[in-house]
Amino acid sequence: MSLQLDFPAVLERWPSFLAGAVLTLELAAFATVLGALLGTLAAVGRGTHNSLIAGACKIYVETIRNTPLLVQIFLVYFGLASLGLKFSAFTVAVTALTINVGAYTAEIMRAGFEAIPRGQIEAAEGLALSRLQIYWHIILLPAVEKVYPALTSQFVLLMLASSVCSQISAEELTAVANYIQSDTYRAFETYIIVAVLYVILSLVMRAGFWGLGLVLFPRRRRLGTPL
Amino acid sequence: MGGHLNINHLVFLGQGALWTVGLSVIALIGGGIVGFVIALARISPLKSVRLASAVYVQLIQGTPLLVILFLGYFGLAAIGFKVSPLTAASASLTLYVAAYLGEIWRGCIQSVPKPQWEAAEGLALTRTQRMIKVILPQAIRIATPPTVGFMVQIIKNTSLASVVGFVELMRSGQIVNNSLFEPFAIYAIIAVTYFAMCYPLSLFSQRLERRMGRGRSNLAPA
Amino acid sequence: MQQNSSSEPIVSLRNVRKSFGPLVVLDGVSFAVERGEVLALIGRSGSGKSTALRCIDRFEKVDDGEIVVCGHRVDRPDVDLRALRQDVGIVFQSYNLFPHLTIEQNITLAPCAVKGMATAEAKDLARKVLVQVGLEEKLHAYPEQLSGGQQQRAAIARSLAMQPKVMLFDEVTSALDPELTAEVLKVIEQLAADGMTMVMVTHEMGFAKGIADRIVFMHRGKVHETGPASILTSPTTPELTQFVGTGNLKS
Amino acid sequence: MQQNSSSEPIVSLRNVRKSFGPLVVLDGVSFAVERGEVLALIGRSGSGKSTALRCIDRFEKVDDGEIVVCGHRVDRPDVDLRALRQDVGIVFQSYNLFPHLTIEQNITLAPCAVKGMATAEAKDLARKVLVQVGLEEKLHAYPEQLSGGQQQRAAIARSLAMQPKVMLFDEVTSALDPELTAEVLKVIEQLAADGMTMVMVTHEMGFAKGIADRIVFMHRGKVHETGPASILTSPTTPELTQFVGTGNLKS
Amino acid sequence: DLLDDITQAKKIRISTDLAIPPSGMMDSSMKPTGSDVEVAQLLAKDWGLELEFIQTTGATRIPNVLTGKADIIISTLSVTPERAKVIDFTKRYATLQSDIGCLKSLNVKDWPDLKDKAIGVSRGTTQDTTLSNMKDKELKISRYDDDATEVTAAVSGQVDCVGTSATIINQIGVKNPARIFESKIPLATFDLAIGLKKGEQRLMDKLNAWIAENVKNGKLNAIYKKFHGVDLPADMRS
Ligand SMILES: Nc1ncnc2c1ncn2[C@@H]1O[C@H](COP(=O)(O)OP(=O)(O)OP(=O)(O)O)[C@@H](O)[C@H]1O
Ligand SMILES: Nc1ncnc2c1ncn2[C@@H]1O[C@H](COP(=O)(O)OP(=O)(O)OP(=O)(O)O)[C@@H](O)[C@H]1O
Ligand SMILES: [Mg+2]
Ligand SMILES: [Mg+2]
Repeated sequence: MSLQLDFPAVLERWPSFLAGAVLTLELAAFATVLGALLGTLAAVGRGTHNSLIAGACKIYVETIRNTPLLVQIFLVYFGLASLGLKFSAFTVAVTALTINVGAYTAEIMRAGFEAIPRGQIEAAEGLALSRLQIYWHIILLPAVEKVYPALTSQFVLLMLASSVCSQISAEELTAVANYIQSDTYRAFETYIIVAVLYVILSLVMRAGFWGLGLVLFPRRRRLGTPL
Repeated sequence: MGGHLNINHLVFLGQGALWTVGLSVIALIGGGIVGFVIALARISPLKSVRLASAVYVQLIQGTPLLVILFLGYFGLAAIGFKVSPLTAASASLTLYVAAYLGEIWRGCIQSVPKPQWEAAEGLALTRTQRMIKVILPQAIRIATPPTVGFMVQIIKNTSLASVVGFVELMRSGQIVNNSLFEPFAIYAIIAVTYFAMCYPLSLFSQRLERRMGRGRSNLAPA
Repeated sequence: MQQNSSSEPIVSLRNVRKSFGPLVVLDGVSFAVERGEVLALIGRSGSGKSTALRCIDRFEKVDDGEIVVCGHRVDRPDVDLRALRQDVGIVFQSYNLFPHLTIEQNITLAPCAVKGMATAEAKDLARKVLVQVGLEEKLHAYPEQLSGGQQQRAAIARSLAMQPKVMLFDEVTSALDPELTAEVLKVIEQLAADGMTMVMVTHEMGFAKGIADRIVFMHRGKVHETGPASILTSPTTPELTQFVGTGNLKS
Repeated sequence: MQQNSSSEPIVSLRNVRKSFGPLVVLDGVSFAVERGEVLALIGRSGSGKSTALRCIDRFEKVDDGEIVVCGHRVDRPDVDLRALRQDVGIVFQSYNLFPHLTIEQNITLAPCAVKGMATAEAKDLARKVLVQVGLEEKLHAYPEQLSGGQQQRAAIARSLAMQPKVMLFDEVTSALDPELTAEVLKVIEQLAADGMTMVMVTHEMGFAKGIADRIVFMHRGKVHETGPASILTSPTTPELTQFVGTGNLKS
Repeated sequence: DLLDDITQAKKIRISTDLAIPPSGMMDSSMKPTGSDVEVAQLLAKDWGLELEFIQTTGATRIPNVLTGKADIIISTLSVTPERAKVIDFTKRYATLQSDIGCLKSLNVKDWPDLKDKAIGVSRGTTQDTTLSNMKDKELKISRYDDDATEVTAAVSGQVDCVGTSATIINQIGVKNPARIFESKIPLATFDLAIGLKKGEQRLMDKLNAWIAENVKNGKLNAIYKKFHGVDLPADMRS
């Protein structure tokens, strides 16, 4: 075909790509940490006997999971602005991503909680551990261990999904790609480079989670079970 | 430009929603079939098969769907294959969904406790019989919530098929919005429409979970 | 502690009823355990022994009747569960070690978290109770690295580390070989000598005979016969006669 | 079947070695089981009994040595596993019933799927083996609806339904009360009379004495003493003496 | 040769983004309309061809012609030397006047007044590129994916300045009378041209001839005025 690829013409803008990749990773990192906290709280909330808290957590989870991230981002960005609250694109992006991934994390964590055998909790109850201690020692860590691969995938997915933040002027990797491709009209080269960068970013994230797993789950490390 | 939301806009959005449903169905059927094969390949006794499927999963999972769709449509055309947008979108979505479902299902299969595998082995069941009669029935329960969770994501992700020319729900919303400049009204309609498509699925999975949940509690999801 | 008069039983069940749906599992069960007493609950499979034991530590709510354990009214909805369970140690049929913790961590968890024991002290304690059950070399192993018997011994050690006032055992020796059973018996005898009260569900007639001060024979959810260990050699009801008769095949 | 001369053992282990990482679990184990013989594997916890049993059915690959089972060279990498496992029935320490199937479905699964038995015939068989273990009323129950003892009996029934040439039992009676142990013993005796060969790991000395033709006493991964059931009453090594000595506490 | 292919098929496939008003958009009965749409319709009519719109997004306008999925692009393509390395441009068929528009109440007279004020633009447009290259002016640019988002940002108060066409600047006040925007500083005038694959000289010549004719007879000016409210620049009409 007559299509000729000219990678150097696009690659010479590597500082922009790099800046975009770094911002993408930053967005993902903040949203992962905050989303994991929010999601775990929501999962615990859904399991409480207080039906008000449980109901509120359920509504949060279901609303977020069943509507597109893009709409959520618009509503946060423009909604806040309409109320006279102006935050930077970065703050808004992290907030929206956190709210979004928190709902997914909540579902995954809930499944992890339910996967803890009843006998484990009974054994802990028999040792007079308090509810909080049981949650912390017997439920939370083993549950995270069980669902760790799912969590990892969810957070990598979040990193990929952060591309919609380009819509609200966050200059992450996709935004950079869109700018470069419409400036140069070299869409193929740009998207191929961006694909490679995203694969690298996701490998970086997975490696990070793998390392974190080694620290969090010493048993896995000792017994050599793959994470 | 300007004007007000009228019935024609709603019809246009409705058509977009139909495309969203259609693309989702294609993605889930194609991705489900290929994903099942991937799940089995990931736990194959053959190292080369395991490795190949792992590379596939890593590659696809590391790439945004937008890029897969773009390269699937224009990339194939660039090297001489004439594919219709529907073919390209179906193929790309299938590859994408398969990588995720395959990985989700692998985790579910492997989380069936080891003694169950051994008991089935001790009864001289073949590998296939063990899978079908002992492991999969137990894995399905664990697999249901994450699978449905992912299905919902797919319904929303089909919006990216606009890159190959599909005017599905999100794109039709953007087109209407760019004529009307009424983002709040239009995105609210889109959000509600997506919710109406996705929420029944979530409910369905919860019901299924409850019905199948006869106490088999020590199993983990993916 | 010595203020409770010795006539006050540490565990007492009065007319306890419990059903699972239509299935009546405990049909008016009454018995009491005095301080320092070792009580063996025997009976065929499905007779409700485990359920009775679980009711004592409030893992099941009773439908009717009264349960008092170390002064806690266990049948009442407002019973202080954590206080109850500091006084009661329970070891289950399935050992339920925490799989993500080493044996040492399994044992030190509750003393540190519940009693606020210092880590070093708890570790010493862990070593001590592991020596009691003959597992000191597995201090840093994970549960899945142990054989079934070793896991059960670790579970007993974990419970001993809380130094409870009453210990409940649900067939804890069924996975142990004779040699270890003897070791555990010695531990239990020593505990009994120190004034520990124990309720044990067991299928081992020899064990029951050797260790128990009193036997409660359950049959179809009822206490069918009760008395000192000697009732095993001279039972009065035909059911117990049949039960220990077949049991003799074993020993 | 009768072509194999009776001098050919059905199970034979020769100098079998197996380690988990640095831990040597089987350190040159040899024994053989003749047709129709009942062999009891005894020894203290961690001595390698379960591991030896698992090696026979190829759940563990041996590091060294030779295992022949019903003519299958189990130590070879090319052994036909399905053929081997049709000849060998195994019942585990933890019962491992399939939780998503009823007891009947648990039992009929393998006969239908492996032997191509007709459903009606398999159901008759299921009823028959359940009667053997005294569980006929639980035909349509799910495993979790049974107590521990009941689950183990169902697991034995499931294995019996495959009518294997050798049966391996790993402490199958540890969760059964004396009455049911007797029932199972009868079943096993009947099987032995029909020419069934059996290897059983057990902690029950009475059981071993009553049923076994031969005893293999394992100690630290080695066969320490072996002989007829009478060695339990007159052991020659100090280790076995100690082992049965403490065991007597039980019976 | 592409021209022969088009003639043979009796059909021309034109790549147009229908989400960038007022050039490409939908009318109230959801039919394509806009200045680019009418230019395309005029071209098809003049050449006696059936017209097929290839729906594209900003990102896929170019790949569509490069891979032969569309014949030409009429979709507000501004001509830049950088882009001309990838596709061929015809002569201009229209121009795009761009301004910096700000909140009316805002005191902006010249570039220094814009310092530290976020300027909203549509990402990758020539306005964006032009502003981005003004490194010495220390501008703060907020890039949005399309005009609609940019307008919404202005309407809702996320930005007080935008760099876009005069038509769109006026639209902001219509959406939110509390925030009237007006053009403050002229930015640039860009030539808009039809894009096609490199090396199609015969098609290029024919397109150029058609543009020249329709500039002269005023039809292109009429279309432009209908949607943008102003005439094409005088130097183009003469
Ligand atoms: N959670 C439950 N739901 C329904 N039925 C139950 C439940 N727990 C126990 N049962 C039933 O109650 C009866 C008594 O059970 P229990 O476990 O107390 O017997 P057991 O005397 O301990 O028997 P084993 O010696 O076999 O352990 C059994 O028939 C059992 O199937
Ligand atoms: N998969 C494994 N990985 C590592 N060590 C193991 C494994 N399985 C067993 N072991 C170790 O091997 C030794 C022998 O185990 P085995 O289960 O054969 O003992 P056993 O004689 O059956 O004991 P018990 O009577 O307690 O069941 C034990 O010390 C155990 O900790
Ligand atoms: Mg019980
Ligand atoms: Mg064992």
